[in-house]
Amino acid sequence: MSEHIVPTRVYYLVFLALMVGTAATVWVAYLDLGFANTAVAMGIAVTKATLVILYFMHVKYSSRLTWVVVASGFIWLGILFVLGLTDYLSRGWLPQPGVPRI
Amino acid sequence: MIENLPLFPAQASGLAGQVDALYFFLIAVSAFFSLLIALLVIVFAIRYRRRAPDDVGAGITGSLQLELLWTIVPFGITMVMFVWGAWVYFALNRPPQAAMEIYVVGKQWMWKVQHPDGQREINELHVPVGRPVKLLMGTEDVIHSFFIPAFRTKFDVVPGKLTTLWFEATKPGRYHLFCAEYCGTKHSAMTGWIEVMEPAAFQAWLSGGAVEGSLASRGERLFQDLACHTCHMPDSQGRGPVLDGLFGKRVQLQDGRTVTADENYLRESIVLPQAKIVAGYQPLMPTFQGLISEEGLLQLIAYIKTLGPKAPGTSEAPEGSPAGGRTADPSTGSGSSRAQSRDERERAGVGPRERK
Amino acid sequence: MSSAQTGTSAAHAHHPAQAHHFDSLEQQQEASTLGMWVFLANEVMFFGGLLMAYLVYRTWHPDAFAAGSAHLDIPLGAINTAVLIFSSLTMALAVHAAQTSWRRGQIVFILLTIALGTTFLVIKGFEYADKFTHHLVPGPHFEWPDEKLRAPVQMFYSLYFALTGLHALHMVVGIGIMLWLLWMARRGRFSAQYYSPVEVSGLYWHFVDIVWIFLFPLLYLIGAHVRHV
Amino acid sequence: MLDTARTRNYINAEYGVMSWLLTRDHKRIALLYLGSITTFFALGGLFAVAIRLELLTPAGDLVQSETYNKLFTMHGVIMVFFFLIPSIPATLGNFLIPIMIGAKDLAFPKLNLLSWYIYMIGGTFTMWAVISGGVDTGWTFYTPYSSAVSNTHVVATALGVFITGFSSILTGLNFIVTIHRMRAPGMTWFRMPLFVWSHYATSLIMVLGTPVIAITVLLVFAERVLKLCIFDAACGGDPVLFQHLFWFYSHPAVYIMVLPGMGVISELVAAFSRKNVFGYSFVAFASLAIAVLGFLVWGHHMFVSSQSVYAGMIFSILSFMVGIPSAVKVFNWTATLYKGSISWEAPMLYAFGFIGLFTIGGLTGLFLATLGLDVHVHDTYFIVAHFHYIMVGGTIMAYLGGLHYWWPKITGRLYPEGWAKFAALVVFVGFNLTFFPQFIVGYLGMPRRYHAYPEEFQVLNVMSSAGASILGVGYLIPLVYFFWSMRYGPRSGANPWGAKGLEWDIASPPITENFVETPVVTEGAYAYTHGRMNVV
Repeated sequence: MSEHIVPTRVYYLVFLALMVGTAATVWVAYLDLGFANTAVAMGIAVTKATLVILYFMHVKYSSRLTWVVVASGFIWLGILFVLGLTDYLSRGWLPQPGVPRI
Repeated sequence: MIENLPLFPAQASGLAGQVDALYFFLIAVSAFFSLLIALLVIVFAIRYRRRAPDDVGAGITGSLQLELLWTIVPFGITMVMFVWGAWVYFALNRPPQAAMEIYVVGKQWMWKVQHPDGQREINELHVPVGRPVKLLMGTEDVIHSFFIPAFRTKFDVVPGKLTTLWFEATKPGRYHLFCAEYCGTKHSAMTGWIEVMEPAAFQAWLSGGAVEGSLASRGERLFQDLACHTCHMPDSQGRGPVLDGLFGKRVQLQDGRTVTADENYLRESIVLPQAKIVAGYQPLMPTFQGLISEEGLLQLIAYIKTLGPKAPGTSEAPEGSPAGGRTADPSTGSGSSRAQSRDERERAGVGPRERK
Repeated sequence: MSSAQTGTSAAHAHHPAQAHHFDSLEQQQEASTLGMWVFLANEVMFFGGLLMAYLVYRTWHPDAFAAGSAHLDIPLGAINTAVLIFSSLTMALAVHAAQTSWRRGQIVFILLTIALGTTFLVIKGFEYADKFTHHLVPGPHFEWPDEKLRAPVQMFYSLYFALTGLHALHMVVGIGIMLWLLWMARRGRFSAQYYSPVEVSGLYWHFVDIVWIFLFPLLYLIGAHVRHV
Repeated sequence: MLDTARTRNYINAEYGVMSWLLTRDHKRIALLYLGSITTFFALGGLFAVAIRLELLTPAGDLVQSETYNKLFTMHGVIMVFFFLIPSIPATLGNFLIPIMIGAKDLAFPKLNLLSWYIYMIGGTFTMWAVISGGVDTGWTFYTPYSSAVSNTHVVATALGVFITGFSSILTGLNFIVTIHRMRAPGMTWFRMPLFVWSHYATSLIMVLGTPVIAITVLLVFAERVLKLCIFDAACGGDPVLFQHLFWFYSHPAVYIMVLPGMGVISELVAAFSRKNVFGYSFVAFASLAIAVLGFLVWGHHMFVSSQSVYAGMIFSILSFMVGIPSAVKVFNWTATLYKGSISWEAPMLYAFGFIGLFTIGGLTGLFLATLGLDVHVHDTYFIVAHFHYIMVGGTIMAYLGGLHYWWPKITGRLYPEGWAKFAALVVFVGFNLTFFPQFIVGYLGMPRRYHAYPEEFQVLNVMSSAGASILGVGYLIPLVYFFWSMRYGPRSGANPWGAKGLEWDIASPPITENFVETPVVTEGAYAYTHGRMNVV
């Protein structure tokens, strides 16, 4: 196979970054940042997942088709979440004439 | 045979005409395009039929203009349908302010109806002609759907919440009521009748028959029986939030959100009190999940809706009219207003057992 | 569609792993890699349905979910995260060993991956056992001191068990695949010419790791600050 | 048995039951599917017969309510999950996709066989549910009825659907990889037959949608058996969430059922007009557009479910969008006929039928996307009529048309043309008589899944039942002559229709490897004339 062979140094660096990320996410979880806690936790998780996908799973070195397949998985997840939440987040928005809104 | 072959349902509500107009518009569009396609297929199939075994068709690959035409034209037509349909949908979803309220509970396999004045019906609903009626609906078990074809409206009743449906009957008569969401063995027997009456006849019907007390008064009795009043006091001394004048107001929650105290908020606060804690109060209230029937919940809500804002200086005797300032409250319909006037007369009536 | 029938079936010797219906080993390996990626896209949606439920209910019952989450063991969860990340590293190194035809490396790294995966499952097992003893398993025996929160906390634990259980199931399948790889590696099947089973299994293993990278903060960490302030 | 010509082909390559049960040849697997789905179709059809018999009279007098509810549930479950979803992809798709792109087999032949076994295991679970008493939740499995109330065999059926889902996922995966990686030299994307395009789009839905229904029925199972709290309102759950997750798959699933049918129709219209499909690239991209947009519209099943009205608006407008690529396809097929060389053989009659019935089915779909109108027709017979126009008038018409068209390729024998034309006519008449009255009775307000109904609906229901018996005969005729033709049909030769396409360049039946030499493709599909010109 004519695939790019990733130097092991990259794997160790990514591993290190993932460990740091894990430590960071645990540490941040104990700080009270209000709503930002969730955002930071998810941000770190997305970063870690991206590292795994790009380096451990070689997507960085893969064909455009692989990128499309990976992206489509997450886009479809986005469709499910976004359209599903349009319902959950907008319930009760309809002003009912009998119920005054202030 | 023909009298047994109806082709169009009775049209007996204010919005039925609008729904039908939409329906005819879509039929016209559909008929036009179906016939157009059918005609073209038939004409082409005959006109260009194969005449010799090794004939081939013309070397035509396509036309951008035509593709654009039959993309844009359907798009335009469907947008008309969308806007018109959404318009009617909003009308179907927004009961007028003056609507009288009737409470409906679906359970396998019947519809239980409670009028504000206390009349109860099963699988029948009596309503006056020419007056908007808002149904506040819940279910005891699975999902059902309250469907009145003659009014062109239906809405599901869903466990865990209250839903509403409204209509204004325009023609006296007897119309089908169906359960439209499959709900188990006797789904097709969960049917009934909507009896639309002239206002005078409806008044006569309302005053006839034994009545156990208005809905709100039964709710009040339940309120006492469940000892709600020990925490929810009419002044701010209680451990729970003041309920007087609550309905329809914005409520500030502990977590910073603000919600409107509508029927669903009241229902949820009884069943899952921890879901939304009012700012400044402790999460002390126990859940009443399983302790109150769906009908009882509706009675409690009907009662809480009658609790107007406490007028300053009014003494609040335990049995006193909770309706002190309720005429000033724009949030309650006239239906419950009359319930209020009957309230005291019916107070002596024995409330039904609501505990399971 | 008229088409000239020209001969492309080459006379050169095939690699023993090449299936008859592929023109070349390269085509075969590309096909398996793409197949695994498509499968993983499908897996994203499989977990996606559950995550959707989690998302909706977490926004509905933030307090109950935080309370339920407070009974999860953050140190154990963090250790397990580290264990899985470590196993992803060994997996990546196993693929590297296959790409460089280093048989001994393949065996060592696959064994390490299996060991780490098993460690994860054992720790998870201890966590589950703890939930059993504390009656935190949804169902008739579920107990929660605060009666008012019982229902939504039970929902939190339902989703916890569904998500982690499904993840653990994927781990078990992954370990099974690793055992098969180990067997193949010992027989010297993988080399720089043919390593797509290792690579494709690696993709699966990393995916399972990614799922956990999301589950750990979602289940264990969000809301943790509330109880420590 | 089938063809036993002296020449070697995929049928006589090996003998014995095991040579079929362990085969990895996509053509043999297609035949395994053909046999199984025909069995399930017959079974689902029997349930339909019982339903129509019961509905002859307004009173529920033929069977008990419990039985009736099980009948329509099993009819739905079997027809949707065990017939319509695998129908065209697993038989015609399996048989033809490798051949059409010039490959020897699908990318993963063993996985292909595994898909069939998974399908059969799922089918076994469902059959076990049928035999041991049936299930009465409706094919939609709405909670809380399915998870907490029904005391029928929900678990076995849900597991059957769950398992069969994996068959569908793996088939879709196999198709996607095959189409990407196995095309012959010169077979560019825009030289592929539209049948392949539509299967590619279908596979996308199978891969990205099916896992969601799998996890959803698994959650129902968990709620029922393991007593988890997921959709139960008593735990603060939302029964409507089930509907979101269910329809996230089950609406796109409608396109899993109809997109392959559209692919068949593109082939039929081209072959029997001997002409390029008009606007090839628009038809191809319309398939992809349908697959993608199909995922954005599921909430139109929930306009009266207490979903937010704003979500309803978004889903409504998106639902209209998905109608447009379907309209584009219909217009393009019609335009393909213009100046064609049209022959009226049986497959083409089915194609005509498809175009007409799919047009009606599609247009009545607009009624359901229209918010204010759907409130009235939702859950009535109007919707029953609509989706039968799409699935029976659309998919089954296309399936039968495709089966006739490729029958000579599959078996090497010709079916009797006269009988086939007659059957196509009977199916068309029977179908319309069955389902058109249901639009009317639906608008009158007859709810679906009703065991007994008010008397004024009887005449329309009798018409419907009468039509169903005609339709049933229409389906039996091909069954008989297809079996007959396997032995007695005249030999067809490689290309009985004078059609274009790689499948017509090879022998009938094909050899196991499909091609003696890997073909090199130099032209687009449907190159009946070599000159290029545009319509003015």
